[in-house]
Amino acid sequence: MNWRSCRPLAGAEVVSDVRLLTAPFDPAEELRAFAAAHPGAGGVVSFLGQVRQDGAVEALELQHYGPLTLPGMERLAQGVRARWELDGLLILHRSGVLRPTDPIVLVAAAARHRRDAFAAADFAMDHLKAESWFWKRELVGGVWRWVEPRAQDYADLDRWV
Amino acid sequence: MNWRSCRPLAGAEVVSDVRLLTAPFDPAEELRAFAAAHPGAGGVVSFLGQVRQDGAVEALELQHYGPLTLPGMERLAQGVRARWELDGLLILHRSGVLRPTDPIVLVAAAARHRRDAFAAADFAMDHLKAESWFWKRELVGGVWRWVEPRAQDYADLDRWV
Amino acid sequence: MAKLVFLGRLADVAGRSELDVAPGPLEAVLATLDPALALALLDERVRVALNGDLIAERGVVLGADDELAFLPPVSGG
Amino acid sequence: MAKLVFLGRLADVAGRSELDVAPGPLEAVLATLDPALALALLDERVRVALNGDLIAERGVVLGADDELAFLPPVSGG
Repeated sequence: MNWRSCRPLAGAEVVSDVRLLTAPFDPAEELRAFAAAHPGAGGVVSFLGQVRQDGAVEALELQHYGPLTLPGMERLAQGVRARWELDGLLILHRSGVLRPTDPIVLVAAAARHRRDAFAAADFAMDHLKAESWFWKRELVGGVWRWVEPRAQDYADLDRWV
Repeated sequence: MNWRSCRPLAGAEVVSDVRLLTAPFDPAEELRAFAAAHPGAGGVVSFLGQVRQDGAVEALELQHYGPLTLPGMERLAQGVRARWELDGLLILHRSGVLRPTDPIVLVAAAARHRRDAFAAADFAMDHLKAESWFWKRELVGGVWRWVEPRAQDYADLDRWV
Repeated sequence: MAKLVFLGRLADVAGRSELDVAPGPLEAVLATLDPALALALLDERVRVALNGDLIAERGVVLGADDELAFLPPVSGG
Repeated sequence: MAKLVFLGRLADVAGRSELDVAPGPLEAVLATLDPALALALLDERVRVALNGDLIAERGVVLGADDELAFLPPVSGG
């Protein structure tokens, strides 16, 4: 089951594509479709986060809370759109159990001006990491353990204040 | 004919993939392969530049100069690798005649730390735009006209000094 | 019945992700729980959402169809 | 023969992208060209590469197999 949000902003022709996914997705195909959907944008910046294959973590589980998680991602998207002039914005985030090399998150921003696209994707990632309603645990040596928030994630947020 | 450069840095296990392409390429498949080639990297930042479909520009031609263009891209890649800790770096740039929506340039940086990947891709794009040996002309209303360098491109470079 | 929802490590402490409880003041509801769980829920870093809306004040009285979620610090992406 | 290479808009001015010329001092070579082209090549924003290496000094003497490229400001990506 996937929750999808495709709502146009008031006065804008374009929409943000924000989805909370509970099944694997294909970032390459998502990016292909996103770039094709915004032919007037000269540039597309993307961030792909994938489960690191480091030999130690056997699996990763992301939990979300239905009433908060997707609505929070949608509010983030609106904030990004209000702050930079974009042709399009894509925010995809997995929930559930993931294996090494599985994609976790894909953010992409399409814009006429390169700087806007870079800043928007960077900002969206910092806020997704530090503020979105996901809880993560890792399976290491057959034992699940919860991942604590990192101080770096909060420091990243401070760059935008 | 495509020129490819895949040379390992001294002491590094990983290589930079730097190519000057004279035929169309598929950015989605390139990104898929790049992300798969770096399973230990948690994050991949990419920039895709495509010929804008704005109704006015019918075609775009990029010229390069063989003895300078690819060697310059390779030096840029080495500079990026020296400045940030990356698992991988991809720099693809088209030459030749392109049509609206055709991909022009794809830069991708894979890193353990998200900030490194964002900064490396951003830096690489600024320097590709302002310093790499390409000359661009546009076909508008059936007439080719050369594109002059933009002051913004030089301003972007100054951010890194 | 009202419902408590436990996210992240709180679900481990509770041994479950949801728990039906009798309606009433939250204080009284917590008093019926295992003390270790009640203590974890009262951690000041744990935020609380009533029926999907974050609330700042914990002096809430749970009605029969209310859902109260306990949200430890996030660690997403 | 030595070879001159014209990049970007300089190829339009020259009406061609390459031109074979007799070896000799660059100054003498330029004197044999159309004056409008020679003027465009002397623009201070135009950089020069001899056999693939950028050179700062234009007082070069072209040998029989030399390739001299004239590079206007770039406008890539």
